[in-house]
Amino acid sequence: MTDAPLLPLFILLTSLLVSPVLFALPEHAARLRTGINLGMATLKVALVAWLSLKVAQGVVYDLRFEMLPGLEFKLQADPLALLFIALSALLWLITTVYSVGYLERGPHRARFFGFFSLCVAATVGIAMAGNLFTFLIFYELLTLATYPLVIHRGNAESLRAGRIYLIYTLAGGLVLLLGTLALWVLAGTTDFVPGGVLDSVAAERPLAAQLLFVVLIGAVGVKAALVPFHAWLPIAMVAPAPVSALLHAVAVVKAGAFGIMRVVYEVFGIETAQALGMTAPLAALAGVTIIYGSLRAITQDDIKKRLAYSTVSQVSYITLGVALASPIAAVGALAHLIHQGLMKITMFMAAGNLAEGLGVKKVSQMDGVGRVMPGTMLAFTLAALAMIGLPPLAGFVSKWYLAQGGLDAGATWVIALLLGSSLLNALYFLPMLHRAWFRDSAEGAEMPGRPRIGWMLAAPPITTALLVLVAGGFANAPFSPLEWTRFVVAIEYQE
Amino acid sequence: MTPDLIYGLTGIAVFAIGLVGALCAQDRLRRVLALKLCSVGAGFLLVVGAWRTPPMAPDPVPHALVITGIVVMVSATAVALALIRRLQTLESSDDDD
Amino acid sequence: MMTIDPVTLAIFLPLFGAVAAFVAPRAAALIGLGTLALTAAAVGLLARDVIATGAVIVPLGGWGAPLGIELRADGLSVAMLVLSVAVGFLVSLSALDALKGPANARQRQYFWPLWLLLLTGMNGVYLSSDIFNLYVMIEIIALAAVGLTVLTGTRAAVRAGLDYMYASILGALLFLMGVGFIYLQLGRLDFAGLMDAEPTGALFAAVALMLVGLALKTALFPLHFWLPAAHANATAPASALLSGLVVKAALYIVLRLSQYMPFPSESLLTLIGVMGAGAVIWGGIQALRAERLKLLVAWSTVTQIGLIFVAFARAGEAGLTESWKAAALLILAHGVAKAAMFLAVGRIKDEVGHDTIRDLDRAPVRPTLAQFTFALAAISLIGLPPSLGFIGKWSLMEGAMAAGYWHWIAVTMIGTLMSVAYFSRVFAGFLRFDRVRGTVAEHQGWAVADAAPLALAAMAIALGLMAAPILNFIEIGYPFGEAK
Amino acid sequence: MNDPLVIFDLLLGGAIIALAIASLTVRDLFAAVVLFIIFGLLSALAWVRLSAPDVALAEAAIGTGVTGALLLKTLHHLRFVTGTLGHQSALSVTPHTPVPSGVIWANAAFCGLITLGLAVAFLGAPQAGPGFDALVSEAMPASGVEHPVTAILLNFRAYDTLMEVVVLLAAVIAVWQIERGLSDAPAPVMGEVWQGFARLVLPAIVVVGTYLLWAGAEAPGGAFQGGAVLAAVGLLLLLTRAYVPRPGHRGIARCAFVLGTVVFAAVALLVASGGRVAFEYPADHAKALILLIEGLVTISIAATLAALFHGREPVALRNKEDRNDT
Repeated sequence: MTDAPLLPLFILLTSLLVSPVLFALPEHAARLRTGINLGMATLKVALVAWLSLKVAQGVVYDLRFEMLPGLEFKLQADPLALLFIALSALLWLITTVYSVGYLERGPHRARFFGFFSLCVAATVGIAMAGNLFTFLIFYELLTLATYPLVIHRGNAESLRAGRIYLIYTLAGGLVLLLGTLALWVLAGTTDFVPGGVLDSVAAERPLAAQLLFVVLIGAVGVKAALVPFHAWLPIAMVAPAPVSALLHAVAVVKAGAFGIMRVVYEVFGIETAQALGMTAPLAALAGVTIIYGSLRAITQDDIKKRLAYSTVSQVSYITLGVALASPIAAVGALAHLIHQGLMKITMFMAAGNLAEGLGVKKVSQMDGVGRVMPGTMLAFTLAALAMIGLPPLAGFVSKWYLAQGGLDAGATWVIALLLGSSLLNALYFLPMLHRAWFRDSAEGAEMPGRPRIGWMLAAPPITTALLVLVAGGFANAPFSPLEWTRFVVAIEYQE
Repeated sequence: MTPDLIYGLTGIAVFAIGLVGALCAQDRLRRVLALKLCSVGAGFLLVVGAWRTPPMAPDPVPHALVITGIVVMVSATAVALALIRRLQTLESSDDDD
Repeated sequence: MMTIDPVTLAIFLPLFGAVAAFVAPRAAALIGLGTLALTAAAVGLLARDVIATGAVIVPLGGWGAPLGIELRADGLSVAMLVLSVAVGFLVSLSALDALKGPANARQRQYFWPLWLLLLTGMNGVYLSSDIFNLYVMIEIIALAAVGLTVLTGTRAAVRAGLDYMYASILGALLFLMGVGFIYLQLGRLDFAGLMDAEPTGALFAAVALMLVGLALKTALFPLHFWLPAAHANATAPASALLSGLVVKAALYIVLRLSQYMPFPSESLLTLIGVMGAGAVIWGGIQALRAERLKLLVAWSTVTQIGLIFVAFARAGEAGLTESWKAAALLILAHGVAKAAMFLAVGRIKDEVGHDTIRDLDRAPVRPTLAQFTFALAAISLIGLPPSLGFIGKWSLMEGAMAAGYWHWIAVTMIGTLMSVAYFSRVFAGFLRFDRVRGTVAEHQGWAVADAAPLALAAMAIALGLMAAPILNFIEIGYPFGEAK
Repeated sequence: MNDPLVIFDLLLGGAIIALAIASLTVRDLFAAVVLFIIFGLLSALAWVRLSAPDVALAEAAIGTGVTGALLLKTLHHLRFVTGTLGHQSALSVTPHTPVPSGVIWANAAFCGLITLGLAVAFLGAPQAGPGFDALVSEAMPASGVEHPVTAILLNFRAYDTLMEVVVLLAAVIAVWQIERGLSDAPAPVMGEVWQGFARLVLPAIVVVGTYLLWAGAEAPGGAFQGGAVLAAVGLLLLLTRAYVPRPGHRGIARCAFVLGTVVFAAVALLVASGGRVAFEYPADHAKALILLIEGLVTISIAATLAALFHGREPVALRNKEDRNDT
């Protein structure tokens, strides 16, 4: 029935196989490296597009490989996976362009791009994992591949950050291993099945099932930066801008959020999770994280740290949407997975441009930057407004569905939470916009006449900003994130 | 009181003495001696196991094993002693690492 | 016309190779590599036979057990043979480079005969089914291994070699004493004779003696005192062989005994586990404190051996039949990964000129590929997916969880975290750049010599994907007695 | 009738234990080695009492004789290196840090417990229990030799014996690799009188050794004992400087070391044909093959043991570095 059954594997290999090649390339072979990078990234986008078409037509992809008796390495391309794959493939392409520009003369480029593709491979693997065992494999791979990127600068500060990152994420991975084992022992399978695999276990041993829920959510919650496991994210901001952009806006934290979805929807099943009484506490935790992240963001002067705390807050929208156990909220959560990625990557790339072009790394230095770098700042502004939730931008769409979902689930506090959060978003983003556009630079002499950034740095944030606009404005078009999301939710809620 | 009992216990005692020596001896040479005592103790055990009340002939297999054990032990002893000699030479010369 | 079965050849080929390499020192390297290739072919044939017909038994001299000695090849023993031959071959390749030059002529001359004798001994252990024969074999291994330990001839190496020798002799003698008790009780020495024995006091003494002896040989905490110095001071290929292969021979015997002996009480198992846990924690602490890279790697061997004993210990009354598989996987995984790691460290030391962890980042030379190899090996040793180490750890924890032994799971997890901690010390040294004096060129220090360790490290990772066939393979011929 | 023998056994056992303790506790190392040699001889005597004359011979010749010679040589070397050769007594000659007596007592108590456990286990084991007796006597006619121990060593369990010869080979390779350069310590040289005596005795020893080897087929004796006695010849040759190893002899020496292993292993493989496995000697040729193996193995054993005693590989003294062992 499938004309190319190995398609998911090819998508994985486009970045997995290219990584050793990139490692082996000599440092000075920049053109070849760029060519391979961009070629593979483009190929991946094309393959993902093809795969999306096929999946939309109802083709089922399922690749299995037995690793231990009964325990399979399993790749699948279900609609939920595709949502995440499409996001990472597209943003990989854009970020690759950005990274090439960013690291033009930096050291260790072979290493950087090698690990960079490995990260994308891991992200794609996480998306396509057909069971928790496979998910675990790629989850650990992601940790390992991001570590050298976090400490790319190779100084004491980044090494410290790297150590903290490694401790958090590997501890999370170990707990995930424990949870996967427990799932395997309890349920006899680790497969992701819509509706979950733990019905009978939950009925017979509710305590064990609850414990398992806590363990699994805790494990993936580390990468999703759920409070109290969030501390690594702001510290990891010492990484170069493209790393912060792709990995800490998209790959790593989204892998965590995606893991929460898989666990809630396809390990436990939303009904079982609800019956175990675990969704409400999760929603509460998400709410706390949303507010806490925003509050901390307000006081940060470092632009990237402010963005990082904003990420802590925003990613928990996804968790919230999942935990509300309402199909409408789920649509919001899934859409936010995409939207938040687009918005946050824009902002990180813009922040990177400010640092590269003007040496501006702190909010207090942002006075008047809008006039010096209008394109970058326009993109930043658009993304920030979308974050706050201004219609018809992407952020508004997800917040709207979340609020609807809250009403649907009878959790009216969600409305208050969203309003409060939007207010806080405004509180930490608007001053930045104000400084950038409406203030004159205090010490004009510091601003160089023309910032030295090439098109490879300038274009990516503008592109993603446009996508933010399109995703919001054309939310109801076919193949838009929102439409796809509805498709996914129909499956997860088995409607 | 049969010989196998007497010598069996003798062997175990010798083995134990060797064990104490191997654990506690401070002199390198004496430690080798202690290990050799252990091996004799183990030999006793096998020879005693082979013993049958006369006029029955003893079981020859353990005898062969003990002979093998003796040869193996002399080889190991020779290597240990060579190491001791070499180490002493190195430690006595000042200009080595 | 001679028709010699591959079982016999797997032992005799390296023996003849050793003799030839000793008699003709100038051609030693060539003889060594040729011997390994031939032995590999014999092992390949044997693997084919075992897959086709199950366990293969060769009654040497035609007498058959219990009077004669039988060689027995089943899945597990062939897996160990493949490990020793494959790892041995790659280590030999890198020895060509590590021991090149006129300064190393003497080391080169003795490396090959000793290493081939070592291979003879190890293959003999894996194919033996007679406990006294095992004693002789472990002595061959001990003498050859000590010879390899002191190959460099430095004072530290000789001192470590002497301690190793004492430990080896004592361990072998304890084992021999155990053999004596088994003879006293059962009157026979073959594995088949041990199978249906009733547990008695003499057998308990025998098992206890043999276990302690083997624990000493394999350096189980607290009998590990000799290992770190011995493995850290040997030359790189020798360290790789010692850490990757030699300690496995004693572990393998423990594995066999646990399969075939009426296993002693639960309390003895728990004691083994506690010792293993002690090794995991104490070895971890020492690895965290180690100043030299080779010493760190050697301490990591102590922890890994402890982990393997934890796998034995989680057997319990119910889980015994499965626990040996987890232990076997861990043994294979550690063999491959540790050999790769020691070779990589040797390469790093060659390029950088020292192996002081604190100063690794100060050198402008970065042997990237060797560092990468080290990292891959570390992934398997930490037990991160999809490496074979991960599969082994998974099997261990799965069994422990199913049996409800949460304490062993806790030990495993603590060990994992500690290994992350001590290996990340090394990674920091690889990746830090702000203290370098002079300019750094990223791709420095690549050499053909990196190929062998890299191949080993890649094997350590990739074998995890083949865990299912490996598990099927090592089960061939188990349990004992179903042989043809 | 048994009583005098029991008393003898008790006395002998007690003496053995006392000598074992004494050899570890006496302060003078030379005395310790001598006590150890007496201990070994008495153990051999005990084994004769236990109707194990082959074992007793091996223990006396190899376990005690060769080992004792090795120990004395090493002691001489250590005393030379530490410059204490002229001292009256050989107190401990290797450096060490003192171990607290508490540790020693704890260890001793631990070993005492082990001993108690082993003794209990021993007493609980079946006396004159099962063994190989019946199997051996059944298989003896097919073995090609008349003496059971020889049949086991060279036929039933010939594989073990081959590996034992390999252990010897491994030892000599390891020793050659460990000790390098020329000796700093002159080998102990015998006095004039002894040299003369040695020359007279040598042929006699050769005869005895060869006899032991030959006798192994029917009566106690065999390759190892014969080899040990022949090795004594080598020792005397070395000690009297009648033979001084030279670098040029290395090739021959290597061949002599491996001769036994090679022939033994080659025969084992060569007989494997027509459905026979390795070591399965054809019944007609079994005795001839066993004698061939024994003879050549004896030569190897003698050469190897003598080389183990001599220690280092003979190398040419080219420059100063060689002398400094680098």
